Amino acid sequence: MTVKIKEFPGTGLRESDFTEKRVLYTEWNPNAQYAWDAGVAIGRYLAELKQGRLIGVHCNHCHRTVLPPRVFCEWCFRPMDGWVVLPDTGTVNTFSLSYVTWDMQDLKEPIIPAVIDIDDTHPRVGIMHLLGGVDPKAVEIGMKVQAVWKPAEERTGSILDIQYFKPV
Amino acid sequence: MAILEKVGKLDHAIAWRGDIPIRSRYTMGVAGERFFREIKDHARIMGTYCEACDMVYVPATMFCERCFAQLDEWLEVPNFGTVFTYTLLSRDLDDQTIDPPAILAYVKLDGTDGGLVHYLGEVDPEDVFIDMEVEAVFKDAAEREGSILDIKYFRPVAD
Amino acid sequence: MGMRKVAVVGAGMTKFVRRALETPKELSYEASKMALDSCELTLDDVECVVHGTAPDAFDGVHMKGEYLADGSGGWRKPYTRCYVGGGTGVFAPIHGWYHVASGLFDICLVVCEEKMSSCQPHPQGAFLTIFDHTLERPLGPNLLWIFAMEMNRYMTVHGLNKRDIALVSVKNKRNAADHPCSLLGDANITVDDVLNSEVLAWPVQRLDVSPVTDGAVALVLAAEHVARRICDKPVWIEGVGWNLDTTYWTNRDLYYPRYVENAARMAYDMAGITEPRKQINIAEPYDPFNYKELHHLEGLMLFDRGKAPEATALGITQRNGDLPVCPSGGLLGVGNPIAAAGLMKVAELFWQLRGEAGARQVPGQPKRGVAQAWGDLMQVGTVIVLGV
Amino acid sequence: MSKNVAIVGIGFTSYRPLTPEVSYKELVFEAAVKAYEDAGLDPRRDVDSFVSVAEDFMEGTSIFDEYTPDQLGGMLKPNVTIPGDGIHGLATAYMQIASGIVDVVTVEAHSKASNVLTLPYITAYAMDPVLNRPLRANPLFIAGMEMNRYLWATAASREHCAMVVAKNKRNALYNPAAAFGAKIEPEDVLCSEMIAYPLTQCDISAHVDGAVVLVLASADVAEDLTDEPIWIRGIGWCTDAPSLETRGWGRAIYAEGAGKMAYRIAGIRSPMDEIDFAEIDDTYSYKELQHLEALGFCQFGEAGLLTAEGVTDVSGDLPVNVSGGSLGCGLLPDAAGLRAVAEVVLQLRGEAGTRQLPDVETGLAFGWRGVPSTSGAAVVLSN
Repeated sequence: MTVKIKEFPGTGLRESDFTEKRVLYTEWNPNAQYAWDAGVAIGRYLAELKQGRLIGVHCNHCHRTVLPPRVFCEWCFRPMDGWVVLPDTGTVNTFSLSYVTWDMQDLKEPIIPAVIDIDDTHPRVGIMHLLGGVDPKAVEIGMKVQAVWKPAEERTGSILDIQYFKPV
Repeated sequence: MAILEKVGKLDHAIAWRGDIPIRSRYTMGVAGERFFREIKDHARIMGTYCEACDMVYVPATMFCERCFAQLDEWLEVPNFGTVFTYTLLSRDLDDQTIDPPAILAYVKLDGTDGGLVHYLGEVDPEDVFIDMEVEAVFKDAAEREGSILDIKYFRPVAD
Repeated sequence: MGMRKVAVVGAGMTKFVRRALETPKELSYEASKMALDSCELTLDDVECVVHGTAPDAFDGVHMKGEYLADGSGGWRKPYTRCYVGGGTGVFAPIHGWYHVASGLFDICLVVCEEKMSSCQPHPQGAFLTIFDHTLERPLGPNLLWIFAMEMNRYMTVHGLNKRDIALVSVKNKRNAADHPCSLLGDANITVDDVLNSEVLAWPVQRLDVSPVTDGAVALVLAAEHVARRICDKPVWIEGVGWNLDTTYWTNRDLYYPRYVENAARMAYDMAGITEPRKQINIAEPYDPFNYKELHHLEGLMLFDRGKAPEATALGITQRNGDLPVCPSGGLLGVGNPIAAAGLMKVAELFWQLRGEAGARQVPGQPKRGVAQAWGDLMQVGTVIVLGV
Repeated sequence: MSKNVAIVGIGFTSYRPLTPEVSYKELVFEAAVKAYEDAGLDPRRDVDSFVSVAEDFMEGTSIFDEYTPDQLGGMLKPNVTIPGDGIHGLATAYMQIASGIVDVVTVEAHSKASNVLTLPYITAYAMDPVLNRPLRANPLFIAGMEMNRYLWATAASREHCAMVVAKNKRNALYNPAAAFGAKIEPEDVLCSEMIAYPLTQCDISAHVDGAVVLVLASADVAEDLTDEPIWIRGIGWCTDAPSLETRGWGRAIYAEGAGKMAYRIAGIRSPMDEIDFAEIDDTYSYKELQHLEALGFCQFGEAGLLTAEGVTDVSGDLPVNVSGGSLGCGLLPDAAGLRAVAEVVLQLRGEAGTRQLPDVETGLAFGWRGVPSTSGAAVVLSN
């Protein structure tokens, strides 16, 4: 049918059409504010982060120890059986060197997001965090890393209580 | 109950705060661009006519939602009509009380099958009634920017 | 199985543009109207309407489906919106398929629309909020991160080089040069253009990525008895499949999209396909990033794991190759208005299988094609098989 | 197609204004475990497909469908999210089964409305961005304007609306899951604070948190699973013009369309004679009246009188919102329709406890999406 159609609809505009007011427009701030209940699993996870600890959960049925914590095992759909304090060490599963911020502002020095497989999890699973204290060119998959925590008095019960992971 | 434990003390209940950090910017669209320019430049309210359905759409639309005809026949419609329904609104977006209440109405414009939702002004809340005749009050040309707010409000037609 | 046969009988789309003047309603209308005109049906003939559109934060309207109802022909009709993130564009016709296959309806209008340009300062502001609000958003993630990390994993596990992957951008942007609706078609682009483009989030570079786009696409689906009556060349929906992996994406190995394989197996079983590589003539896998096309070709079991780049280098996936892949130009070339981009792939199969794709027509009168979309946190696979 | 899909399992949490003790995943998990226990199924082994009902801005997450599978047991299986009323989700599951591609489907909807700190802004964000939203009015004005037109156009009065509130809140006293059971008189409603004339505080359902999960199965599977499948006899949904300028203000046209479709499939000609009881959207008191008329239980404009005569009381000819409805249970955005369906299933099974209706065989549930929408969905169920 594309052969039969001469002209397709759709009118493209330039950014300058807005900045130079050649086109009418309105703007709106949705003001979407939330307070999400952390609940049992994530609530405990945040509380432990404040103590400078990573905690996971284990399922006796599937023989798994995973994080972030969840109250159910998504494999067998049973309640998780208990909590496990985990080391704050692991290996880089994958990573990127990001030269842009979340809102696409350019960066001279890259941020290094990574998935870090945490030691003592089974099967090995990870969390997303940032790498630091390392030359970007030196980062590689499989690299051993350890969490660098904020000082106890500055920790608030947040994933940011870990500043970043650095090579061991 | 399927979870082996729950949060049992209020000071252990954590709520994580956040937002959706965007702004939205809307074009008026093919029909809207012309509709709002007419308001801005000429203080005129325009409609589009669907011949198949014999309906005059106000605000003007580029298509008939009933038969999907593309609507190219534009016409100026009266800037007055009757209150189809109204309310006295005592709450703002922050859930704070508005006193006296704001009067909002859906005004059916004469000779059309549509109209505009807007505020009523120059009238006391208790004097408003359904079928009341009202007319649009436009901002001065200099203040108009091509927005529904170029109409200040609708007011009773002086007889 | 004794399922009711459902055909695609009409298709329409708007140009894909960076910033559209049209409102989301108007974009939906333009595509829907064209789809109906293409099979000479009127809105009265339409018994139900299905809408597919991705995050409300793009168009900037909460309950976006409700807002889009009139522009999509939903006036006083059974109308629903379906949503599987980026996979929505290929899921929408699946949602439409069971509207008809269930026996409830004979004619269904399927519409997908996205207006990403409404989202300011940048759609990344919306993408930030696809990550977990408590554990991931505080890190300030950019959507590019998760792709870059998946691409890195994919390249490392299989020992792939960027040059082979860059060939996908070149192929698709060149193919798109023949698409009248394309935003980024470029007949002269080279591998070096891609390899030398700005590094955004290594290994992802500017020309590895599809652009922010506005646009809409629509299809008309009909039950067999109607399809045979109203059109001479119905294109049958032979198989449908969809699948969603766990939310805990950091608990998975991203090198292989097992959810795409599950969705493909579901669709192939329904279509009676046992040897996809032999029995499928055209593929339109989801290509928001160039490596994704390769990743998905492997998930669709059209190439062995890690072997799609080699096949691309050998020219097998060129429009005139043994298995044309993204002859439309894909998201990398035509553009990526999320849900509409997925449905564009299904529309491309419709036109290709009817021999109506003009300058994009693949040779040899293809009999069967597969379209696939992906979405969420490396999580959703949606697959549809069309045939004549 | 009167007997090809059945509801074989239901699970729901209690409905409460605040649920700080659980996350949304944990809330849904509770309802899901109950539903699977009720159905006698293992989701990992027995369920073919999963349908969730949710809207991004009610969750505070874009592409929320990412977060649905694990707490339902749906990981690595077919899942889809329907941004609609719960009954739109139910219709999706119904069509998936009727098409023959799957046999057992889970449908989930939930509310964590308490986590949304700026709800009026979120609802305002659903209005037309250039025509209506710039007025910066609390979206309740739409309900006020609609109620005003409805009362003007019909024999219904504010007193009739107040009777609906008193009835539903009293009914809720007998529903352990309900949050807003109360023994009040219509006069108490009339003198409660005016919010959007003629709509008062008491005419408005307050939001609650909660989750509802249903399990549907094809006829063959259902017959094997249970002795008391609840059959989906008919289902229908419809959307009126979404724009404030062209919608039907007095009549609930979306409900007329949804009812007609559901009745056609169910082969119902006279709803009042063939349906024993109904759970009908009462987000605002007048909506119960408007919806009763649109769903064909009486002529347009007569529902107020019907209510005054006690026809919709627990002891009447057509008990309406025996559960307490949204006015009594609390309003679950996106999940209200499924809450209504769960009540109809309990009644048809004879498991409704102290509010059990005597020998009921056919019930109707109807859900509306709330302002500013013009979408609704209806389902007719029989035991």
